[in-house]
Amino acid sequence: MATPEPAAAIQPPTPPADSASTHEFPLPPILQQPSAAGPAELITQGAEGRLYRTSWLTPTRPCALKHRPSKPYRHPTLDARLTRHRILSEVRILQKCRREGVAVPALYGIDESQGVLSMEWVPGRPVRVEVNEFLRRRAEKYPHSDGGRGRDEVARDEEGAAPLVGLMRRIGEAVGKLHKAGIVHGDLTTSNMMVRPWEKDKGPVNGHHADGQAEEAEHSLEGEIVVIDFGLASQGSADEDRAVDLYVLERAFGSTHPRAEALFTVVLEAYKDTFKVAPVVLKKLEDVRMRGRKRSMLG
Amino acid sequence: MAAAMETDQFPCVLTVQVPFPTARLASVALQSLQVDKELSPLVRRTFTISPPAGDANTTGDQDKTLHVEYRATTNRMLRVAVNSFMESLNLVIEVMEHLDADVLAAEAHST
Amino acid sequence: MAPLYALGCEGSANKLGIGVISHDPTTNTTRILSNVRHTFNSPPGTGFLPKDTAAHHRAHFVSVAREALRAAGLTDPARELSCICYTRGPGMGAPLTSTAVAARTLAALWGLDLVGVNHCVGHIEMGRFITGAANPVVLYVSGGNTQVIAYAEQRYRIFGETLDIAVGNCIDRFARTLQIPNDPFPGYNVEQVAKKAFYTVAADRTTKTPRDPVLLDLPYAVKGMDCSFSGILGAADLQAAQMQKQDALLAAGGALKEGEQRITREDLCFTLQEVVFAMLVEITERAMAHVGSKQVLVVGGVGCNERLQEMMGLMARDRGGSVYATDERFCIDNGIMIGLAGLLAWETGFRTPFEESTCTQRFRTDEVHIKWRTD
Amino acid sequence: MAALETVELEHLPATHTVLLALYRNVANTAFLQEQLLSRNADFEYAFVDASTVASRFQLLSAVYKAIAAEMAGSMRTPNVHSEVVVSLNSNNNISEAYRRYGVQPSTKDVVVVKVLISREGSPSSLSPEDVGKHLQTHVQGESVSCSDEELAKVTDWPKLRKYHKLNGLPWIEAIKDEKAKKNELEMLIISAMAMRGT
Repeated sequence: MATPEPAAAIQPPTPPADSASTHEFPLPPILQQPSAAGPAELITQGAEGRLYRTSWLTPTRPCALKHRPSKPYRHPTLDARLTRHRILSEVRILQKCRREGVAVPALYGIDESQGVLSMEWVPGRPVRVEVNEFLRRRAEKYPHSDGGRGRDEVARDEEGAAPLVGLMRRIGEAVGKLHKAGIVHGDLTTSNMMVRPWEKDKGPVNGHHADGQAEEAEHSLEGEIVVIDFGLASQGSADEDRAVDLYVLERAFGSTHPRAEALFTVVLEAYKDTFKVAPVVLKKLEDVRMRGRKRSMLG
Repeated sequence: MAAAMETDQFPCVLTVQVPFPTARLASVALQSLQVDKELSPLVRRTFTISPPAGDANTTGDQDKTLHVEYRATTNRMLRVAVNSFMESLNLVIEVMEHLDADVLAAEAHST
Repeated sequence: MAPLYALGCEGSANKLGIGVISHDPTTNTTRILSNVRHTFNSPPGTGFLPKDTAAHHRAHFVSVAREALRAAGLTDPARELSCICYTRGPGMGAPLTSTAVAARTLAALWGLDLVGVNHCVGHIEMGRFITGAANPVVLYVSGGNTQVIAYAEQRYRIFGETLDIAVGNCIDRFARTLQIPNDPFPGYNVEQVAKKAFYTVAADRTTKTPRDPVLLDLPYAVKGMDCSFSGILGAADLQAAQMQKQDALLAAGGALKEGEQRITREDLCFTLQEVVFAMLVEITERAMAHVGSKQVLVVGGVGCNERLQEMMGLMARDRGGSVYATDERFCIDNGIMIGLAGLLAWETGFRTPFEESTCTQRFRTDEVHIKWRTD
Repeated sequence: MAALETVELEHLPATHTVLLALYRNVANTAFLQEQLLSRNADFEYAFVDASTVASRFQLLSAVYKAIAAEMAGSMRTPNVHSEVVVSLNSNNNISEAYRRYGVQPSTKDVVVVKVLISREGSPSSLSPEDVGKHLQTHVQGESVSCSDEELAKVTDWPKLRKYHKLNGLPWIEAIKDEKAKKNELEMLIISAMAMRGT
């Protein structure tokens, strides 16, 4: 092939240099005050805000403190408006859930001008961690080959699957209860659900607490499902929104726990019995699955 | 029978014959123009390359005429479809005229 | 192995762009040899119609293509090029088809392979090449598209997108409301008007006094990873109508009501940009947090906007990363982006047979198998 | 005898000192209320009707909220002590809050909250000892520890449930264990208090 005479190439613009990767985040004012429990621990850093573990009023009472820092890119008026609006929306939803008996963290304090929301620290571990631990223990216990299938799915009726099936049922009930209360979560994943060990002497808000299970709760998938992080939640009872909630959870579950994907039907079965229009929502879920949430787009 | 149905439902017919200097160019035009489907179900279209009508006896590079037959349910549909075809045809011919390899080579040689 | 050359033809909207690009698969070096563009601008207050835009592309194809060849120094494209790349979609049907007809003719004349290219993938590959961003979260914003994209397993996956109209469409239509000219493009002119919100000019036009722009009341519509612009456009149009009422009232010697905010074109344009760009930055940040990326690449015509780039930069800085943006030569629809994405596909063996070389108005970014990326 | 307690609160600047006391069977509640109504500067206290306090945690939540408002300059009442009283409410009605949670002539048991504030250049003129003596002189009641145990003895739950609109929640009634039920109610009250003013 002949090589063409090269014309003067257009020079691309200079790419920017990466800014310092060790960027220090300013703490909200409340966390700059003294604390006998020691400095707050940064738990997660999402796009919306940062979650700290700190103490509330006394050093022994742990607290989840969510900070929505002001965004330097936003116009200050818009930033203040949004931060305030979102904090207030989140607290109203949390309070509505609590009044309706949906297990969510209790509110401790709100400072909407600083974008700070302090909540009860939910003990236990995220469903994601619990399920993965369960699957790991199962793989250790039954180190049989998977026959080259590359995947070793948990069957519903297999030996030892009962705790996981039970957990899935409680997840379905928790989501149903949430929807029944008129709340759509907006970001349901197994990271946004905690397994709170059953408390001694306390009836569960949801689930099937059998007596005497408290001691063995750890690592047994036993516990109450507590839904957390209502940063993207909204109030509403549209079947479509509820179905999208389930769809997001289904997708998240499938990608996070592919080996337990088949058990997701248990979540939906339990959900179906939680409130009157749940079957309609499940029908809608089929439509949402078909179109894959996203619309086909015109160019 | 089928042809009769076709004539019944698509009574408005127009045939365009486009003679090209070479069979190659006629074939290029055919390839470029026949890909896009006619969007309206009220219009049918066929493309063929053959000698010009009434010139069937000549031999050699005779297959250099593009025959396009448009059939439509109404004259209006026919006009819209043929107009659109003519616009595309015009573009194809213009590209041939100014961008064919020999044209570019001749220009490169003369400069 | 010598570098490979491709001609790219883009005509999915009101720009006809043709260019020549080279890529050397052994060294993975890319070179732009020419990048020619001709834009169809409709008069102020109007948008471009598919029929007129297609006629524009047909009228200018030959001259633009010849200029692209001349600037690249190609005299024997049949031997010099590997393939002819054209935009398969998404975009407006008639303009897409007119460009495809011409591209097919070139491929047939020169005996070359045809490669149909996804317009969005073209933008992404061009942006990656120009900025050197290896694996960024991509914000693709134009008159027809608004998507937040991240690469995973040989697909460009859409994390968030508009639920109704594209952000560029929102800005362009608002420019029409205010009779802001379409030349060179409406978004650019809106940006210039917005900049004027930062100062007042004395009546004799000799002195400028700095002022704080007024953020007017427009809705903010982010829903999870997605956003919506039609409600904002509607609210901005209402504000513009209110402004015209104020204009008439003041011209007639009247006075505004006590406490009524005087609405100006400058503050309106400023506010529209502040609100819609904040939404875009927010959904981009969400995607970055989700995939753990620190790089963000902005592509598409709206990506030229300096305020958007600045806001994106502030966000990226807070995440310890940076924003990669290009200028109007590469951001705005062009032929070389189609040439580059097409050539990369061609190198992996991809061809578009003639009989399948159609166009499609709907063509999702995540439908394309990105075979040339193995990361 | 349980003396005045100095409470260390988390995330509280050193400029603020919180003092707490609980008095049972107070004989001169009318006098105490009168001092507040006449704005007697020597009686800058929050005198809270102890029967409206669910727990020490709930009480301290109100105290913290009041101090936060004081520091942010966003108080809705004249001082941090009146702010403590309204912070116990879950709605924005200030006079109702004084009536419900503040000391009344009919009040039997009283929680006293005192916040000492040192400002730059003007340290608090009072010491905890001064406050303790002052209370001992003027509050005619039996001083007990302001503990959950003591508070639980005087909490009027039906009243609290009415004040915080916590009746008619079937799931609450379904909780059999009294302690668990009270805990849920307490959390609902604290959440509602946190939301007041938003």
